[in-house]
Amino acid sequence: MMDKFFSGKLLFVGLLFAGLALYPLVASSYGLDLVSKIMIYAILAMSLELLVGSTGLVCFGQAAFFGIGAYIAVMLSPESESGHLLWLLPAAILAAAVYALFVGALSLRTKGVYFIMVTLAFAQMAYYVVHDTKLGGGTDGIYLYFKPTLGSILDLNHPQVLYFFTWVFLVWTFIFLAILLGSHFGRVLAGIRINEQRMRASGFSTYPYKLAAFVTSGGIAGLAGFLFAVKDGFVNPEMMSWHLSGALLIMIILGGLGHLRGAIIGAFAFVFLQEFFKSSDIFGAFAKHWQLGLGFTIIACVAVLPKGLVGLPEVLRKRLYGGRPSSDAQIVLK
Amino acid sequence: MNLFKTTVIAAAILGFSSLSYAEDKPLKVGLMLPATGTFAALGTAIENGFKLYTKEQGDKLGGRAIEFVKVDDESDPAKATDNVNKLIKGENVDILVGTVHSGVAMAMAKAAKESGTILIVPNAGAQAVTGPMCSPNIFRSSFSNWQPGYAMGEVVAQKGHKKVVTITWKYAAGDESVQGFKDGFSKSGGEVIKELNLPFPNVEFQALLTEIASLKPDAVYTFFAGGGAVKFVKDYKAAGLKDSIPLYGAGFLTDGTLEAQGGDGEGLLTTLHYADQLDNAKDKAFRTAYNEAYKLPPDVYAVQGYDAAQILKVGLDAVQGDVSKKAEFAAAVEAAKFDSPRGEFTLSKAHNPVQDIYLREAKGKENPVISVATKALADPAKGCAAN
Amino acid sequence: MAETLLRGSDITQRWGGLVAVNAVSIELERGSVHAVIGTNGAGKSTLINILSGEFPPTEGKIELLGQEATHWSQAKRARQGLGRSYQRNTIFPDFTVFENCRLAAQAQVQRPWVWWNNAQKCKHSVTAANHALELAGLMSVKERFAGLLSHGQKRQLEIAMCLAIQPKVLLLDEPLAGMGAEETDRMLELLASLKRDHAILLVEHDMDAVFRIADRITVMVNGSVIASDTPDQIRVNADVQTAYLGGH
Amino acid sequence: MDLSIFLIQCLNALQYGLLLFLVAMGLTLIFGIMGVINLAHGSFYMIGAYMAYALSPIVAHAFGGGFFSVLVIGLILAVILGYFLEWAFFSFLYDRDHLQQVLMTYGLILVFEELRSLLVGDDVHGVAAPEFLAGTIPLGDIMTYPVYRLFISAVCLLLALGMYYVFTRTRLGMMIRAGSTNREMVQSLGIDIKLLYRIVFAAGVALAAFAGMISAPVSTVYPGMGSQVLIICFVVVVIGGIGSIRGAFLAALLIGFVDTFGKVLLPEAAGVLVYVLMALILLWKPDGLFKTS
Repeated sequence: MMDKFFSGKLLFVGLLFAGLALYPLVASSYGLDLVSKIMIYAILAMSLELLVGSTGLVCFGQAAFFGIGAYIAVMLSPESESGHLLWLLPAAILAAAVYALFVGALSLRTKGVYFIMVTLAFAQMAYYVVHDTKLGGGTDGIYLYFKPTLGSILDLNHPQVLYFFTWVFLVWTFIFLAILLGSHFGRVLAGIRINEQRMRASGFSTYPYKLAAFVTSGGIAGLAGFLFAVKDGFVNPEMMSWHLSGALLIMIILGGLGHLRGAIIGAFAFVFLQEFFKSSDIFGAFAKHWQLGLGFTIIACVAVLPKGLVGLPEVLRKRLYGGRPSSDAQIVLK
Repeated sequence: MNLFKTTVIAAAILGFSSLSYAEDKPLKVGLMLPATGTFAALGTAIENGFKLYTKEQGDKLGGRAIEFVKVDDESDPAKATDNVNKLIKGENVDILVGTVHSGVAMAMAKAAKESGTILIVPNAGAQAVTGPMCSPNIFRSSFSNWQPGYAMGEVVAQKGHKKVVTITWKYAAGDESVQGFKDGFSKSGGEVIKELNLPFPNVEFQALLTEIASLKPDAVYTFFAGGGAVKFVKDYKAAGLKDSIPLYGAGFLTDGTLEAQGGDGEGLLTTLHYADQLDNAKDKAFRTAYNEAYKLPPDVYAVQGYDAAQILKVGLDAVQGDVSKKAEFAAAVEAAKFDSPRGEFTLSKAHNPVQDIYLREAKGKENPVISVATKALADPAKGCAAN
Repeated sequence: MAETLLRGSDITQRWGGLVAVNAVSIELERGSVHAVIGTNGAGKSTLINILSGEFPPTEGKIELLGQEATHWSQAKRARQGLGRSYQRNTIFPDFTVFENCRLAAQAQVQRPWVWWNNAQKCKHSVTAANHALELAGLMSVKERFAGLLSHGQKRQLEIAMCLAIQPKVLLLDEPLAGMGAEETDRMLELLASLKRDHAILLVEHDMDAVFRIADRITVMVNGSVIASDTPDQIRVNADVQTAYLGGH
Repeated sequence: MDLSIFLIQCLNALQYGLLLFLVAMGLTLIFGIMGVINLAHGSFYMIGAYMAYALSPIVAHAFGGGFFSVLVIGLILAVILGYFLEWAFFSFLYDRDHLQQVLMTYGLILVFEELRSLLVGDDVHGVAAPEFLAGTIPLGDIMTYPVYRLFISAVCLLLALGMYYVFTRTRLGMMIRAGSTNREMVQSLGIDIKLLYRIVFAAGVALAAFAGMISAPVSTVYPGMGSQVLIICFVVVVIGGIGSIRGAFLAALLIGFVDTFGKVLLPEAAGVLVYVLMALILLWKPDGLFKTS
């Protein structure tokens, strides 16, 4: 039973990644763009899932790390030629991770809702620094005129290349986090999420573990920010606003907390729902009021899908085969 | 909607829609305007103005029928690139029109510059759009933030004010407007003694009003729009400053906000490229037509939308609807004189309107013109290679 | 004389003006069960929290295995061989019984930087977990989710998780709370078997059980120790009778 | 800055702080007692403000008008709305993860914002203050101060005292406080916790809407006004210590002062000051200024 369930999940993720890899064969250039964006969001959502779903740290400032990664990518790029990928990418990740180290070191002193708010506060600080100073072009944002290159091997100006570049990082992030969560480190995070007191009593100094998770998460968010900057060639302070941090939380809750694939599913579902309700071909003039449909859908999801979209198969199974009780317990292997 | 359209959508999502439109195919115009959020009303006015003109032209421009595709940009720059790509790549629009928010317009300008799609900006006054980002295929039917500010600088100097305090939100539009004011004002010997700022979109003005009272300047120049403009004018009056320290502003201070200001805006002097009671036939006809079509009085945003369509028509006529002839399109637009409700204007080499800026005085719910503050004012277009 | 594994000397804890624990000294020896009894609010739980390192005492000194440990963190004490259980279960209901113990055992060989190795393959923690489960008699329910266990089994698991870190000292906070007679017997058996290798501090309300198993009993009233002696002596101690047993 | 200007700035700070407290009060109630992170709080505030705008012609037609009759009718409607919302959207969520409630309130924000757009449109509106409060009083040599702002401050103070009284002196307040610390215990005492929560939620919504209504004449009414106050409300509640009326009061005043003097003395950093303040306070006191036990 367990094995079947596990392999089912693995199959799902494998198919998803394979589907994404094949998508460019049929994609329009807009579709390619859209899915590239969603994949970046998915990476970002997974970085948040590491904190929220896996460690139980509800961070309300993930957009800051995302924005820092993006801004560093743009600001370190030379103005009249392409920067080198092997230097810009690590720099973006490192910058985001360093800020995460600073934020984490301080905010992890607090707990619960207070933690949520302190992370928000630090994100707002980063936001106002780029918003109110000329440092990063102010409110209008700044352009990345030349996309980074890797010698002549990789030309990110081609949407397909950029797409696969993003895809590789999506798959890498998923595999990295999946392995990480199964490792010593990941198991400790899981323990901290459920009962930090017990973890300390067992002999784990939980603070460094949480901090390490925070920094890792910040670094991955920085990676996503880098990809976003390269994709759009334009960064703006709104990338760091709390609206994005909030939307990310919504994505992972919608997808299903506690599951890595939930973050990916959530990112796709959230963006697709938006696109769906915004489509004037389907809703005509009412598409202007797309938020109404999105809002009601989210409410409906909360009502019928307590475990998020990840729990959908289970709910369907119950509907179809009657209320066969399923094990209430979470799955150990993610 | 009908089944056909749904199929088209499905095809577009799946990616089979790279059909190219022949000349007899309708001209696809992508409207990227805010439909939700703070600027929603502005987006509607622009769309109305644009459609009024195309309707007057029999729903055809340059010999081609027009099909609109709309995207709500939410005034969110973080989503701007995706939204504009949806129109350029997803819908393969021939023409791009938008938007209100400067940050979003910046992203649109970049995408338009890269793809070569013709972009007409019907509001956003960011200088970069017709500055460093200027491009043969990017046009603006509105203004640059600098323009009304500069004109007001001259006016305030003429009124004999020597020391002025400026107050605005700390964002690009505010900074640029204040810069324009300073250019115009200091050229005539005035001095800006303090520039007050507050974080966008904070509307708690009391502290800064008190600061103004303590500085006792000859006059105050301000740039606010929408809800902030309403509140600022009301607070300024309530603080008793309106009678002791005259307030001048860029026109958005009293445009579409007078009713909400409930009389507190009465008598305010503002500068803008449009005004009520302009003595020109085009404006009268425009107002009547707009009122009939939408049961609403038009505003400056509607005019900008209307003129965006005019610019498009001139360009398309010159190339017989073939949008690939960008050079001819641009040349025709640059050579043209536009008969706008605001009065005649032309486009500069950087494609920003060269236009009269009016001095207006708020009366009741209107901003009737007093005089022309500056004739045929052109934006300096710093950083534009075409300039 | 048996070996003293944990020694607390003159431990005092003040919360503002309130003295929760007043100059308490206690010694735990290998091979003996030392019970601390007292009414609610007598300071037993505070004492156990201080000994295990949840927070430092206002005054006093703690020695663990002969080393000065007053300012050690709780985690460090645990790694050095101090295990504790809680009054309320602190098990991980979403994990299997085995994983509960394995995770606890992992604390002894922390290698968080080895992110590529699956934790289930960690030999040390698997062995230690199995050993602990065996001791606690939970091998039969090893693969069950901890949240689905009976109350008694959950309490046993709580102890098993303490054992998984291979401690030398055990601090047990009311391990018998809420248990039926049969479950209590099993738990006492377990404690008796653990006594040989461990020093055990037992805070417990069940007097019968305490007198059955304890080698030494300390009685606390209002934060102070009023008596500390063998069970037989405590039974006849006049102070204890008036202050505590009499008050029943 | 001479003394008179300094004093006027202090008045500004005080007044702004009280306004913040008014808006944040409903949030601290729902947040502190029910543990619901209510993102839709800003929407309730927005609903209140729009009611002040939209109801006044209707009320004027039916009852001959008056700011206070609008206020009363708006309040009643808000209580009904809150009661209904709790029943329809929250009552089944209490056993679930708290983040589910976040998702729910997020959905509600979107719905309310669009309903507002559908019903009232996207224009900016002003709301007139009642006639007898519309005047100003002179302050210093050239400034005046609007009476209505002083009126708001007075209302805030009264409400603060009233809440304090209800919480510490009445049976309902006792039940509410008990319910916030221990649900099971309250239930075992025979108190209908479901009803209690419904009342608290309705009261929270009513407070937010009331804040919106009463501040509409000074804040004006515009789309997106709800999300603007939301974050600052959370800051107030968190700095003060969740669920603490006293703490929220103090935090609101603190923010009022920091914001007011920040704008004047440190304009470059005005946007970030409040957040620096929050971070510092929480690092110093990780549970806010007044932790409710």
